[in-house]
Parts: sequence; C-alpha cells; structure tokens
Amino acid sequence: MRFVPPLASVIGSQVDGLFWFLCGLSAFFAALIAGTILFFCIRYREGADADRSHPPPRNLPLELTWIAIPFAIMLGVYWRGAQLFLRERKPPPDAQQVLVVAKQWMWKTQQSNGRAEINELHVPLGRPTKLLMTSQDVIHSFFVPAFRLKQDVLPDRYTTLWFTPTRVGEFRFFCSQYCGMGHASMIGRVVVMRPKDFEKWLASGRTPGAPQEQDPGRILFRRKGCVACHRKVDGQGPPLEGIFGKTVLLSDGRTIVADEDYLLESILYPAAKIVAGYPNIMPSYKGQLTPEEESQLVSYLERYGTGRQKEPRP
Amino acid sequence: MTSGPRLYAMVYAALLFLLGATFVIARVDLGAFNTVAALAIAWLKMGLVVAYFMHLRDADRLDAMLFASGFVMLLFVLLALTLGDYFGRVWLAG
Amino acid sequence: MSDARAHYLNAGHSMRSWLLTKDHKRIALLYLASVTALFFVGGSAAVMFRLQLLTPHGHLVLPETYNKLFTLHGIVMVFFFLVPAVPTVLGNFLIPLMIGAKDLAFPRINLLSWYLFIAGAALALGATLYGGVDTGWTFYTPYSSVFSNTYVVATVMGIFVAGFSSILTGLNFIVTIHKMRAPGLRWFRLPLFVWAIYATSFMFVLATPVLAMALLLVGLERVLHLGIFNPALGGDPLLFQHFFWFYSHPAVYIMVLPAMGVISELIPCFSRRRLFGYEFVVMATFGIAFLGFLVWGHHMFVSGQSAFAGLVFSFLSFVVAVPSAIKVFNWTATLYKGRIRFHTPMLYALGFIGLFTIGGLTGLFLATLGVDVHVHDTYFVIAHFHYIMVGGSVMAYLGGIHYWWPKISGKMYPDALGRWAAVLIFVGFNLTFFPQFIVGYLGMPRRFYMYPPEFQVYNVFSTAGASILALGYLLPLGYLLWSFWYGPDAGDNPWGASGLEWKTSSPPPVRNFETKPVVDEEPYDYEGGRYG
Amino acid sequence: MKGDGMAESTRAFAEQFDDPLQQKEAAQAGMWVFLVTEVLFFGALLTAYTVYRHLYPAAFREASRRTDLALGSINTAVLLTSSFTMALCVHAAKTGRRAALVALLALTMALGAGFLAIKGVEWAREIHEHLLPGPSFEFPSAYPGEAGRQAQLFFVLYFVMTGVHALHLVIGIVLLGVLAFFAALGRYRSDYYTPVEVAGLYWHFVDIVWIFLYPLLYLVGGPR
Repeated sequence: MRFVPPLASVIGSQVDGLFWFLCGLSAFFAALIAGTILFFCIRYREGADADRSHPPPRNLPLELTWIAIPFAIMLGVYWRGAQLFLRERKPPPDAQQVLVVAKQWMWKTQQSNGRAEINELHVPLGRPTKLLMTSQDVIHSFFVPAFRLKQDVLPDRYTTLWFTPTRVGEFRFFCSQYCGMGHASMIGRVVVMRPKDFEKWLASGRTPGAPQEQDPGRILFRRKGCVACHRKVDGQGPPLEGIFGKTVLLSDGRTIVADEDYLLESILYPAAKIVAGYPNIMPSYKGQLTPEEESQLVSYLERYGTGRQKEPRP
Repeated sequence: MTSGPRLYAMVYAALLFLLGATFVIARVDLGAFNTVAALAIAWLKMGLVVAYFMHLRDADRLDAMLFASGFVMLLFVLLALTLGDYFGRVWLAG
Repeated sequence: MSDARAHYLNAGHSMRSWLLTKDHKRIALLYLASVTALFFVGGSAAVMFRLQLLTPHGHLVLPETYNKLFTLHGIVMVFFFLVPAVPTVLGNFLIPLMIGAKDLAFPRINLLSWYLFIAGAALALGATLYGGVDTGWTFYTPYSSVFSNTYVVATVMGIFVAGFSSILTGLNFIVTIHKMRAPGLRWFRLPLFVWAIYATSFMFVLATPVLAMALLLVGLERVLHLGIFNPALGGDPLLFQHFFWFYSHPAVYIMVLPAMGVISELIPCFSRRRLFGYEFVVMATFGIAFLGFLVWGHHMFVSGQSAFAGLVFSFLSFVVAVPSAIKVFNWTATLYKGRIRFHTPMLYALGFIGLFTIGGLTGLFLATLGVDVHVHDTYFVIAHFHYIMVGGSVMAYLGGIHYWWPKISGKMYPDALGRWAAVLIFVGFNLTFFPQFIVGYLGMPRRFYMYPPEFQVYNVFSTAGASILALGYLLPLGYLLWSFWYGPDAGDNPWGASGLEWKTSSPPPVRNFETKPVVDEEPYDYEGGRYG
Repeated sequence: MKGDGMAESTRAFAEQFDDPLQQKEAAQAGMWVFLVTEVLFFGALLTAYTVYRHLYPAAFREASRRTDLALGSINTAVLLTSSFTMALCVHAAKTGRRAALVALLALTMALGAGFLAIKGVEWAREIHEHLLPGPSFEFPSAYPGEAGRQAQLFFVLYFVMTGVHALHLVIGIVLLGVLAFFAALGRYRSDYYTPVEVAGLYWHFVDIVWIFLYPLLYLVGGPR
C-alpha cells in the first residue's frame, strides 16, 4: 500500500517537503483541538464534579493569540507555496522542448526533431524539458503525479509545463480536467531515459532515407517562405531571431511580451497587432496551416535564433 | 425641499444637459480620456437619479448600505479580481 | 396529534392548505420534504458510482452513464440540497420565531420561492430522465457549450430558476431580520443562527445573479452558437470559470455559514454556557461572508489563469482561513467550565467540529500554490470539500433537525437511536472520505470511471464506508418520520434552551406567539443553568 | 388601527406586520435588495464587456462605431424623460391626485414603449446590416478574420445587454399597467402608495442600467 506516488522530479521533492510539513501542522492542530474537546467533554460532563465558577464570557488576549499565531504560520506556508509555484511556472531558457497536443481522448506528443508519439512521452534524465501544450477541442489537463505537476491544456491557447526528471523509469500521466466520455482513458506514460539512451531513441524515430532536416517547425518556416520578409536586417517584416519572451512595441503605442499566444495570433491574424515601424502587409495564414502545423511553427519560433533551433545533437 | 416637481424638473434638466455633454465630448478625439469622461458622466447621472428620483437621500441608511454593497461587490471584487487575472498575464508573464 | 390546542400543523389538513400556505413554518416543511427527497436522489447516484469504483475497470455502468451519474450527484447535492437545506428548512422555520415575528416580511414571495425551487428541480431532474447531462456540475466551457451532446440547456435553466428561489429567499430574510425584530432584540442580542442566515442571505443576493448570468450565456451559446466563452469564436473559457467560481466559491460558504450558525446554537445549549466570544463569532461570520467573495480564483491555479492572479488568490485564501479558525476555537472554549450533556444534537455538533477542522486544515493544502498544483482536480479535493460540505454542513443540518424537531413536530424521537445514528454517520463518513485524501495525493484524478489498479484498495475502503454512511442516513429518516406521528409529546422546551423560539408552545401557533415577545436579556442566557 | 375591522381589499397592512410604517419600510427595503441583485446580474455582463474590450480594444472601437449613435442618444433622452415622469407619478400618488397619477403612469408607459420601438428599429437595421452574431455576421474591416471575430463578440454583448435591458423594460411597462389599473380604481391614497413608490425604484434602476449601456455601447468608438 503506497501513501505517496513515486517521486521523479526536482520540484517534486520540494513539493513533498511542503506537503509533509503541512501534514505535521494539520496533525498538530487537529490533535490539539480534538484533545481539548475530549478533555473538556470528560472534565465538564454534566455529572462530573468540577470547578465551574466564573466561566469567562470572552477573553480578548486569547482571541488575539489564536488569530495571530495561525496567521503567522499561514504566511510562512503561503510564501513557500508561492515560491514553488513561481519556480514551476518559469522554465529555464535551455530547456529542451516537446509539443503536446490534446484532443478527445488522446495525447499527442512531438519532439523538436519531429518524432511523434501517442499517449507516451520520452524525456532525458536530468535535463530540463519544457512542454508546449495546446488542445484541439475542450479543456484537458496534463498531470504527472510522479513530477507533482499539472497544467490545464486549453484550446486556441498555449500553456507550458516544465520539469527536470530525476529518476529513470516509467511514470503515468493523466488527464485531470474532465473532458467528456473518454476522460478516464486519457492515460499515458512518461518514459525517463538516460540522456544517451534518449538520443538513441530520438534518432531511431527518423525514417530511413528521409531528409536530414526533421524539425517540422523549421521545415514549415522554410516552406512558407517566412524568412523572405522576416530577415535579420532590412526585412519588410520584423526580425524574428530570439523573438520569444522579448517585449515588443506595437504601432498603437502599447507594448506586449512575445509569448506563444502572441506568436500564434500574428501568424493567423497578422493585422491584429502591428509591430511599430512596419507596414501592415502580411497575409493571414488562417486556414493555410493545420492546428498541428500552427503549433509546430510556434514551437520553432520559440527556439528560433537562440542557438536551440536545431534538433538535439545525436 | 427634498422632493417635488420643481426639484424633479431641475434634476431632469441636469440629466439632459449631461446627456448633451457626453454626446459632444464623444465627438472630440481625446484618446483614452473619451472613455473616462463618458463613464464619469454616467456615474454623475446615476448619482442624480439615485439621490433625487429614488430618494436615497432621505431613505433610511440600510437602503444606502445595500445599494453600496452591490456596487462594492461588483467593482472591487468581480471586476477588479477578474481583470487582475487578465492584466496579470502581462505583468507576470509565464 | 390528538391535542385540541390549535397550532400550525392542525390549522388545516387539506392539500390546498399546504400547497397554498403562506405560513413560514409550513413552507419550511415543504422544503424539508423536497430537499430530503432530493438528497436521496443525489445519494443514490453516489451509491451507484461508488459501486462502479469498487474495481479498477468497473463494468457496472457505461462511461457515459458514469459521467451522468456524478454530474447528477453534483448538481442535485450542490444546487438542490446543500445550498438550500439549512436556510430554507431551518432558516424558514426559525428566523421569525427567533426574532419574535409573526412571519417573514413577504410570505407570498416565500411560497413563490418554494415553487421556483420545485420548478428548477423539475427542469434539472426532467433533463436527467430524458437522458441526463454529462458536463459535471461545473459546466466548464467549451465542453458544456459546444461539445457535450446532452441536455445542458434544460439543466442550466433549472439551476437558473432555482437561483431565483435563492435570491428571493435571501431577500426575504434580509428584510425580515432588519425590519421585524421584536422590541428589545438589538443586533447584538441576536442568536448566532440569525446572524449566520443574515450573512448567508447577502451571499445569496450578491453571488447568485452572476451564476445566473453565466449559465444564461452558456445556454445562449449552445442554442444560438454565440461565442462568449468559446475560444474558436474569440471568447475566453477562463472567463466562464471566473463567473462560475465567483458564485460557486461563495456557495461553499452559503452551505457552511448557516451550518456554523446551527453549531453556535447547539454548543451553548448542551454546555449550559454563554457562547464564548460572541462578538468575535459574529465578526468572524461576516469576515467569512466577505472574504468568501475574494478567493474564487483558487479553483483556477492550474487553469491558465495568470501567475499574478494565482499569488493574489492564494494569499486571500489563507486569510479566509483565519475567521474559520476563530470559530472553531470559540466553540471549543465554550465547553470550558460547562455542564455538558450528550444528546443527539450535541453529538452532531461535536462531530461537526472534528470534521470541519479536518476539512479546513486540508483546505490549507489547496490554498498553498505549490502543493495545489499536484493535488488539484484529484480525489484530495473531493475529500476536502466533502469534509466541509458533508462532514460540515450535513452534520450540522442533521444536528439542527434533531435539536429543533421537538419544536417543529411537538414530538420527541428516541434519543438513544439518534445517538447511534450520529456515531454511525461519523464513522461511515470518515471511512468513505479519509482514504480519498491518500488516493488523491497518489494522483487519482476526479471524474474517472475507471482507474489504474494501484488505487483500488483505497476505493474499496471508500465504497465500504459509503454503505455505512447510507445506512446512517436512512436511520434518522425512519425514526424521525415515526416520531412525527407516534412519538411522545416533547413539551415546549425539552432542552431547557434559551432563545425566543423556545418561549412559544410546540408546535408553535399559526402566528407564532400568543403575545408579542419583548426581549430584555442577552443571548444564550444559560449561566448557572441546569437542564429542564 | 385594527386590521380586522377593515375590508380585505383596503386593509392598511398585511397581518405579519405590526403597523403600516413597518410594511412600507419592508417593501422599500425589499426592492432595494432586489436591485442589488440586479446590479450583479448586469455586473456579470459588464465584466464580460470590460474583459473583452481590454483584450480587443481596436475591434471594439471599430464595432461600436457601427451602432446608431443618433437613435441611441434619442433613446437615452426618452428614458431619462420617463424617469422624470415616473418621479412625478410618485409625487402625484403621494399628494393623492388620482387622475394625475393615472395619466402620468400612462405617459411613463408610453415613453417606455417608445424606447422599445426605437430600439426595435435599431435592431432591425443592425440585423439588416449583418451585424447579428451568427452565420450571417459580416464585418468588413481593416483586419480581416480576427477583427471580425472580435467585433462579433462586441455584438454578442450588445444584443445580450440591450436584450436583457429591454426585457426589464417590458416587465416595467406591465408593472406600471397593473398600477395604472389599480390607481384608476382608487386603490392608492396619500397614506398608502407603496406599490407606486416601489415600482418607481425599479423603473429608475432600469434607466440607470441604460445610462451605463449608452456610453459603453455607443460612445467607445470615439468620433466617427
């Protein structure tokens, strides 16, 4: 009989630490309250001969004490919880990236070299991995108990999740946001491999005789001719190298941080937000890309010009 | 004079004046100030209606408190915290 | 009921005298009958899915049936039992009695509320008979507004209509408590139950319309294919979640505040003590009611809501824990130097404190951002809110029913049997829901009709506990009904309790009091008191 | 003042109350509480509006320029006038002038109906211009695609907000009709006119909702 799930991520052990602290705290207070009640119930039961003189109607210092002490403890817990949360939300810049697409009722994952899997996700041990996730229909949620992580996966939007696996092995992941009939069957497994095995596995997905270039986003980027306008210098469109996470000044004076949703919007509806100093000439790619291709392109743009646009070296 | 046709007529005139004002201001491009002005005038109009037509000025304090509680809830809670999420998506990206 | 004295029960025996009554006490009984029936409807759904979950690949029902079962359970229990139960049954019966009034301010609107409630329930249950709805009680878009093929519109309209029942009930209570208190009954002489219902009424009035509008928009979106919450049409599904939880988190406090009000009556009565720190408990009641509106975003920590909002909502959620803790400590301190008797209602009250404490403490886990990310949407959450809603609200509701039953019916039930039932419910409840904390932390997500085998052992415990719990709930149904007709007369004040409702005869006369009461004492005037 | 001595229809107050003043105060407080509920009912829509306007400012500006500013402004004046006549209704009831009360109630109803008629013309025009959200929606814009989608959201909110408001107005008109009927029968006197007063509160509230809808829906576009 297990009481906690297997533990396989760096953040996971920190979450467990806080969890056990909370368990101890709760046990202490529950025992304190239950014990006091029990004691009073026995001591002051109707037939008992106890001193009942001068029962206090109220006691201000006591009230203030039992307001202040729990509040102080809670502030500490809040602080630690927020710290972990912010850590969970901020992927390191060197994380390798995997695209996760959810739909009723399966998970599709794709490595940056194009290798795709259904309801499986292979990741290397000890290296940070970032999942770029979107849904094709309703809201799902990607949940890996062994990593102590989950994140809802939304349609027409991107959310991310990142982790550094600490144990080789296979761990379950679930869909934890109810998504219809097959919700309970959206189960898969994360396979954590030694980096060497992982590279081997990654390379083995390459179909023999296929061109060297496998990153589907990069292929699309070339095929659609994006670079014709989005050149590093003197392009008709703004340069895209290292665009991800940068603050962009728009023509109406607003600024915006270039996140995944902004990148997607600019591919599908370029005129919605025009970068200051550039003309509104880009055609819309709405309908010209499948939802999956959109995600691949966004995923590629995220890595573009950062030295990570190439697939991991074998 | 807390109520009576003369007072009502004055309030009515003020309301029409404010309507005219908001209409005129809206025809001048003041950027973001357009919205601010339009909403400020709307609040003013509401204040007049509530205070004079609905007699909140002489209603007992409970009514005032209830009405205020509705607005407090709406403005500072529903609007503020919901918008907090949307603004927060920019403030604390990620 | 052989006594010749006229009271509200023998004031008329025709169907008409019940269905067109404007007497708050009779309307309370109409509600009692309806919510009890609905409780057993929701309960049977629970029994069925607990049986399904006995084995990892439960073959009892089809997946789509399972999904409809937990949806039915959630909708019926939340909207048609927990939210209305204490306010409409105990509140309706007791508020005018406790403040010395002849009736609520708007008796006809009170009756209308009951009819709206029944109409709403009929719509929602009618949809179930036609084939059910499978969205979960949360109706998350775009699943509910676009993808589900079930009777979403009829169901949300049912909840919409029942929402107006809540609003009108709250309106009635607010006005009644404000305008119709007996001479001398100053605000700080009000019993805690009245305070609790007063605060709850504000939540009814302020929160329900937002849910009503959100559900209306979901309905419109489904029927007319508009896109307010549909991302494919530019809408944001998270906005629906904001609206939904703006109601549904306060709804938790709507369920638990009146329950706390009941407990604040029971503990002083059976300890023969004035409630410790009366003013603090009043302030905590309003603290909870207000702060309860500020924390809904903790249902959305992993939803894609901004990290900023997460930080704010997490902090506010910790703050709301403080007034709840204040109440628990004050109830405990009330026992000190008391003269404690363990009648059935008191057992429920003590059980409430224990279970509510566990529910509250595990709430801290969920308010803690880093930990919530792991346990969110798992059975940990299920266990937590059942400790609050079932361990809290239902225990208090049953405690209240047992406490005021002699007033309601004029009869006494067998106390020994009552105590056994209370213990059975307490044990059954813990056996059902405590294992769910563990299986939740292990990672079992909610709303799964099948699950990996490593979760089975805890599910077996849960199902076993559920059967004990079901038995525990059937017992009071049996002996309370029996006592209503055949029980011994209880007398006007069998517990020797303070409070205006005990100063009139049992069952009370149609107009509640023979002479208008005048209050000249502080609440819970038990000092030095003995029983009877 | 004994309740039982009077005929059923003219009893000064209902039996659950102690005196007429208590009844009057209760009725007023009840309506105020109801209006608080209404504030949040519309509040949800206003929040949705604010969120989407924050997300899609350009499209909302552009879309709101397509509303009929002239008719919208005239309608605002009509509704403000009806609030004025409603206030006069209450005054007439208070001073016990039955004929004036009936006439003013009728005038207020007529103004309400006038508002609905003008609103109907606007809706018809907008539907004709393919601004009704749905498959027939068309929004020629500088930003094809996305802006159309976003403008459609504006019109979803526009139709829902004005629709719910119109529904409230219809209820108000019916309410005033009932009052006018009883007023003609002489039911309201200078010492009992609570229903007129309470209905007045409701009517003014419906006016206030429009006071906010007008700038939000018609004026955000800025100069046209």
